Amino acid sequence: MTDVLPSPLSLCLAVLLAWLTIGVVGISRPNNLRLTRQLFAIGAACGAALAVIAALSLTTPTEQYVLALGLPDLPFHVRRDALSSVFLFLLGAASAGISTFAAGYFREGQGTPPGLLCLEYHAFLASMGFVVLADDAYMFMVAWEAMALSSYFLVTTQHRIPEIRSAGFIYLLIAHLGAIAILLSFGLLQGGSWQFTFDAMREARLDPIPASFAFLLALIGFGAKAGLVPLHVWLPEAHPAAPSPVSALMSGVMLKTALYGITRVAFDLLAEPIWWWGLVALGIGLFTAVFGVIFAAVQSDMKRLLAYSSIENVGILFTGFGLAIIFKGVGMPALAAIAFAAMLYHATNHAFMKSLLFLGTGAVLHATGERNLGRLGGLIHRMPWVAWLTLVGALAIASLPPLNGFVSEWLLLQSLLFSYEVPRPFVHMLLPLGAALLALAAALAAYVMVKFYGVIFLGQPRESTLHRAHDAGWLERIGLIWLALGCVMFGLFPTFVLGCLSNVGEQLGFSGLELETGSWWLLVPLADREASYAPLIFLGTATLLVILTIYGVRRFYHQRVRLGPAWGCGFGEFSARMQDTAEGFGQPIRHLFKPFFDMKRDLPTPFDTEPRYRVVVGDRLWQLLYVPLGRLVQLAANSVAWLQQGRIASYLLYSFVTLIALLALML
Amino acid sequence: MSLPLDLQILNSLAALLLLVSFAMLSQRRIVTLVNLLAFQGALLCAATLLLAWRTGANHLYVSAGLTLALKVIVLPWLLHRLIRRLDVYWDTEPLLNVAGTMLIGLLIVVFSFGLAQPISELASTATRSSIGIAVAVVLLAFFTMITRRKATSQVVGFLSMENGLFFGAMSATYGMPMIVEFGVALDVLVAMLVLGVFFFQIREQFDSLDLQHLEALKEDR
Amino acid sequence: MNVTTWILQVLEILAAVAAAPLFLGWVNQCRAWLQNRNAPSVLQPYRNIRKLFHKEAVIASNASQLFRLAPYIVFGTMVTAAAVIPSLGTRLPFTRAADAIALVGLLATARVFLSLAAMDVGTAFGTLGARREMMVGFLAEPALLMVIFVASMISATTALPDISERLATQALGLYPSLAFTAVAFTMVLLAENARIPVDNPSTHLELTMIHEALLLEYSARHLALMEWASALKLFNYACIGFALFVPWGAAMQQTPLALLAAIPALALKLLIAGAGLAFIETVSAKLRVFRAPEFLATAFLFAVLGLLVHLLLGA
Amino acid sequence: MEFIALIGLPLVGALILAVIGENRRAPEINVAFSLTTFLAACALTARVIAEGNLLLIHKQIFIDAFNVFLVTLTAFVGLTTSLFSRPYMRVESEHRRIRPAQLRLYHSMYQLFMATMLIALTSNNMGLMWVAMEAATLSTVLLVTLYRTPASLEAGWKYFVLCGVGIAQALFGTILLYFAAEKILGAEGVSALLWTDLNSVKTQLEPAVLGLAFVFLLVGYGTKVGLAPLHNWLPDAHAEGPTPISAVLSGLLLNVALYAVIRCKVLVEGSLQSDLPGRMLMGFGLLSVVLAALFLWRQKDIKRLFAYSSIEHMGIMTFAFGMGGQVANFAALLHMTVHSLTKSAIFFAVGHAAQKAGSQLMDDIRGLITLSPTVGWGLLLGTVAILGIPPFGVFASEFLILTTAMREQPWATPILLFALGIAFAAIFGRVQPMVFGETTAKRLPHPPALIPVFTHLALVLMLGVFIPPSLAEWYRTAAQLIGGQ
Repeated sequence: MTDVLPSPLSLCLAVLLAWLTIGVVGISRPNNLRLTRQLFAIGAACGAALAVIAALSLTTPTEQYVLALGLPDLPFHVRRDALSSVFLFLLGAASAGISTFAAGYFREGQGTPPGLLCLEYHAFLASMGFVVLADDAYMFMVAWEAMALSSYFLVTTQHRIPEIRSAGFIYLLIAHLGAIAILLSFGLLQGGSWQFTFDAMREARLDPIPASFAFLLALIGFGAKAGLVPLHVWLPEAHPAAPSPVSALMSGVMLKTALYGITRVAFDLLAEPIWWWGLVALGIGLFTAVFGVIFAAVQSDMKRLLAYSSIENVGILFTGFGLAIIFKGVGMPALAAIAFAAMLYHATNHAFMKSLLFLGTGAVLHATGERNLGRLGGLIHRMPWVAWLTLVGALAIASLPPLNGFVSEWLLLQSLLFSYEVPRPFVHMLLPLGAALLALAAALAAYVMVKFYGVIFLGQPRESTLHRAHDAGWLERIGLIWLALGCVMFGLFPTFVLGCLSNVGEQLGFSGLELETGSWWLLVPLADREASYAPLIFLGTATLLVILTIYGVRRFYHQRVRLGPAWGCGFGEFSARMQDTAEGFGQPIRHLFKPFFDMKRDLPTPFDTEPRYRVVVGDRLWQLLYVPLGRLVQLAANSVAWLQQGRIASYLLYSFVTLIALLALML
Repeated sequence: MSLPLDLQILNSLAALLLLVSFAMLSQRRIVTLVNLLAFQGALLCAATLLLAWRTGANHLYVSAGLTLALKVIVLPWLLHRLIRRLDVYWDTEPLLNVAGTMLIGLLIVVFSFGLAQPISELASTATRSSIGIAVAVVLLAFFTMITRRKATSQVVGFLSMENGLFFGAMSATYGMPMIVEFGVALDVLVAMLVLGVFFFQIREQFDSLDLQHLEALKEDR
Repeated sequence: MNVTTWILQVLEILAAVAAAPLFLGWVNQCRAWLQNRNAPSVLQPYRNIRKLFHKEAVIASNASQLFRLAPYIVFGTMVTAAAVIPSLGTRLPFTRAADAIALVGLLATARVFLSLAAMDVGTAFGTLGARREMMVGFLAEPALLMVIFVASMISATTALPDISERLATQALGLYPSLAFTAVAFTMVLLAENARIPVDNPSTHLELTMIHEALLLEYSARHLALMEWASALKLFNYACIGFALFVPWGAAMQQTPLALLAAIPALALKLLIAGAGLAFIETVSAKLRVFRAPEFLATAFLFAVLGLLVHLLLGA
Repeated sequence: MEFIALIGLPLVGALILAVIGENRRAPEINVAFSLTTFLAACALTARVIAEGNLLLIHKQIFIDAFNVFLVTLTAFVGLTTSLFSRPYMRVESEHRRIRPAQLRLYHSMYQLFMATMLIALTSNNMGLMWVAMEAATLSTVLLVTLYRTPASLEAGWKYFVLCGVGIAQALFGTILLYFAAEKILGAEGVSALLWTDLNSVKTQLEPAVLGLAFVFLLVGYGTKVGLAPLHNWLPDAHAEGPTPISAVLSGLLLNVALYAVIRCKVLVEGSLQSDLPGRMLMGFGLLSVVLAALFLWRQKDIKRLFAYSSIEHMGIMTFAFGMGGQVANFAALLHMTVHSLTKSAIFFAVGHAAQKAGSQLMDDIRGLITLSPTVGWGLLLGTVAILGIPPFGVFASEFLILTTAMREQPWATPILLFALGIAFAAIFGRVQPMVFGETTAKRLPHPPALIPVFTHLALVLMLGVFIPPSLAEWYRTAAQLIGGQ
């Protein structure tokens, strides 16, 4: 690049290095909380800078460096193309808000000294950045595992709690197994050249069969990180365990790196995806989406609820991914481009809204020290800022117009809607049903969010202690506002966003989006089909109407208001305990989707002096998959144990037999 | 076959060696075992001397001397002292009964002869035919160790394995270079000393040298 | 787009807002006739709304701003929906602002705010109502979407005006797929508008009520807006139904005359539809709450059948 | 000159410490000797880099890139271990676990052990190498039994017998080697046992004999490497000896034994002109990896746990050397380095942890991070590193090995990865609860000596992200020497 500015790639690297430095500075003064907070603020600034750089570099050409690090025969290659830029933007933008929040969030007594936390946190950020920039298998794996490791340390911040320890263990274990699968996939991808740079992999034109294996391995590996069923078990354990800003990062950003990885493999390294891969991804994705949201609906821990909702959104992302592959594979470029763009769009949206929600729960956690929905309620009076900002996130993730969640959902449905034109038998009948599942997931998400928001912020406080709850500090507010703003903006200006994303698609060999460019306020993804959506008009009219009605009512009628006790169908004395609990709100779901859960309930008998109702909703997959697996290994271990009976004679016998056998072999 | 006399003697010595190994394999009285070891050493020494006289390789005299000193005098003496001090005269019933042991021993001999075949064909030495016997002695000694329960008898087995090695070296190549010979001898000696220390330690811990006491460290608990 | 079209648009919106309670009144009247009670006037809904507006609003002391804001938002969204749906004319500018899917989203927004508001005061019934409302919602939405899919497959677009135009203009023929989906749509309509068999608009029996439970805490003008909004909702659903299944008669070009001409057609459709609705409500019995899923599952099934039939026969 | 210093210093040290070993300053003297040895090693390395291969003392000593790098490594780990053993042994003697006499034995044997290993590495004479190996065993046997507990005696006994028998096999192998060589090189002098000479004529050596010789050598030295199923002495010896000894045993002795195996393999491969030896190594390697991984699941004693992990990693190296080829050898050498560093670091941390908890049982060790953050982090990071998680160096070598395996031996890759996964679950699942969580134990007065731990880990970390070109060049030449085809 000849112009005066340094190239975007170098700037990105600079930001990542800055993060690392911040971390190192933080660890140098482990117990200095003030310094740590300032560092977090600086980190947030870096994040914002990264977002800006990435956004500007979306349209700039691809660039590549080779660093003087790594293995002697395989130095670190870094590369930035439009795809990386999208995810860098996502990382930067989300982390800017989260770090700002974190600057006001972390307090003493978190179990780990703040300086160490600062190091782990920023190492986590940087490693995610390197994952996105890596351009050879080795660097990718290093960054990938470094990401897992740093986040593991963050998850186990409060390691004194046994659940958190086991959560961390499961998390790192599954992450590691996933990494192994990814490594194998790379081994296939290099396709005989034995060069492990991504360029070599792009060159290698694989035959369908190895290519398919490579893809499936990658799907397993990245799926493990993304939390696809049945590899999701770690997610609802680990995400809630971490401090809220970290949960926000993990759900909001880290899951997306998995999406990045699989996208990189499927559309870039394996240039020609085969359509049935998409079917696999789509199927798993849809199942994951429904599965996740159903489990979210029955949770009573607010962070677990959000974690399961993340699983749902991952499902949606992979649905889009699968669709893109299918359409590309069967030669329907326009729809493929839409699906692909929808996927990236949703990834970005989810980064904003899920971070927002997790930070909201974090604020609540700090104000009340309570994670159990059953002990919250009525917080909208005590902490209005958090409440109203979280409302934005809740509505967005429930995919309601005119917020951002809806746009991506809408695009996805648009592409899914025309999937009946796919020239494959059965598939063209099945895919529309997929659309129905997607709709179900979206509607259930609304259900979940009503539960989430209503139980936490509305109604009456379920505990007397909640009256002492305080609103978030100003730094935390800024963080929340930033993210909420993102939710709104990405909802209101889809045309711009798609304009940028279309470029990404083109770099990966999709046809550009056929956006109807005539009107910037009107989104028409497929020019030939008149489907259109104008969020601005939407919001404008709705607000206008609301104002008009309010005005009208005030104008023509009196505005007398009398405050009185709630009526409640005339029940005399009614207390907070009469409200629906979280479990109660989940009850229809438990009733409808019984087969999904393994439920342990103890119901009160009529004779109990103090009746207790407890319900524990577990995940069947544990019993079906993981427990047997563990047993199997233990069995194998036990069965080899007899080799070592401690008798020296038998040991001598082993070496004797070995000797004889080898000698016989030599003869 | 008209071999020169000395070679016939050599071969018969070799045969005797093998016989002694078998005897050790079946023998359960430890004192006898040690005596057998000493006898084996003596045979070895004799063979070495004969070979030295035949080939006129001087270094063989040295190693013959070493053998005599170590394997006929010092080590048996050490062992006898040990046995007396720790009064372990009998090995308990071997893990395998005598008949079975013998049978396997036979198989081992056959195997080792077969094994040594190609080597002996290459060998230029006069004693080439006895290489097989050397291998047999080594493996038999190994097998002896496997079948024993008492630490002492295992050590004896170990030493007779050393003898086999030495015999092998001699019959294949008229012995190793001096420096190595010395090294080996030194090691064996040190090993014996370490062993002595050991035995007393084991003894004071378990007041017996029965290896069944040494089976605590294991995986299948 | 010139001024007149916008004026026309505004007029259409006003017309819809004005006509909605009338339609509700008509349905009630038909029901009364069918159950041979002597019917209230068709204008009764207007009277109710007016009365409520004049009353003094009583609000629970622990209600938040959300509670007060919700009625306006719900009402506003419903009006926006009315603007999007091509009831009189298909070529009006506003109909481009959202396609069928966005419309579903819009209705969902209204539902969510309704439920949140119901949870705000924190009475037992409010949360109960919210829970049930959301349940019905997430069961009805996929079905509704499938209905829209079939229609849009036939007309290769998801924009309501284009759907209705294409359906209206193509050769008149029997569409088994559309027949199936029409049934499905009707069931969804019943469920979404809190009619028998899923809910009973005229009961306050807490075991069964859904929609009424949401409004328990509301009074006066807020209640009025809510009632109005629900009337509007019913009207909108009817219009969606017309746009999908009986598109004939709606104005294709945006001239005053055409729109005027379209009014009687719409009125006729509404009359028939109202009567039919009343009939269904009379002949069918209220279901237990947990039968509602089965009811909606049936709706979904019909929609899917319609889809498959369409894919199979291309009709 | 450097060489004399290299071998002489530890020998002298052994003598001196044999006299004044229970002196209060003995640990410092120990450190001093290790340090000087290390400096000598560095000097030697510098010279080798400058002048290329060296042949000293009538060709009895041969130093090339391959063994000089091991020499440096050995000397370095020897130094850090002596640093670690200073406070460790202090605590031990204060706890009356060992008497002054034993302390004397410990120190002098420590130096002797170093000397024997260095001789074994540098000796050009296969016979001498054998002698040194045996001496290395003998010098450590009494260290394993230092505590005189029944368990330690048993461990020492098994160590003694199994390795003794093994080494005897090796001797027979050496004899056969000599026998084959003397045909070509003549019996006079020791030329027929000099590796360099053998190497120069390896193609003429009689395949049949060398094949047999290799079997004996492999079984012999393999026992010392701890290859399954010859490994049974290893966990016991590691677990029961004092921790510094466990550290050097698994960090160094295993390497030396493997080094011997590889030297032999080079000769045999040259003569057989077949990949049979390679196959054998791979078989042993895989078997060791899998068995060790499974055994890991049954461990209760922390040192046994890491002993098995050593077996596993030795298996990986053996497998890599078995595959042969430039990259594989390179990777195996790298793995040797990082494994020695990491494993000894782990044992250091484990030593302190066990002392703090007063027990080696993992159930008794809890909450290290709260008890002593440095020890906790040392153990945790060490474990993470040994499990092959980037950015630590172990991953670098494993990456290379695995990718090469995908190319050379595709069938083996899944097995390896499977075993690695199992090992991960086993080790990490046991270490995490020790590091994290609450604890009841009280802090010890002695500050842990963790400079060694963190220097090692830092080096490993560096090797993970950046291998200095000079070092890389060095590995390359070494890999060449071992016969990268």
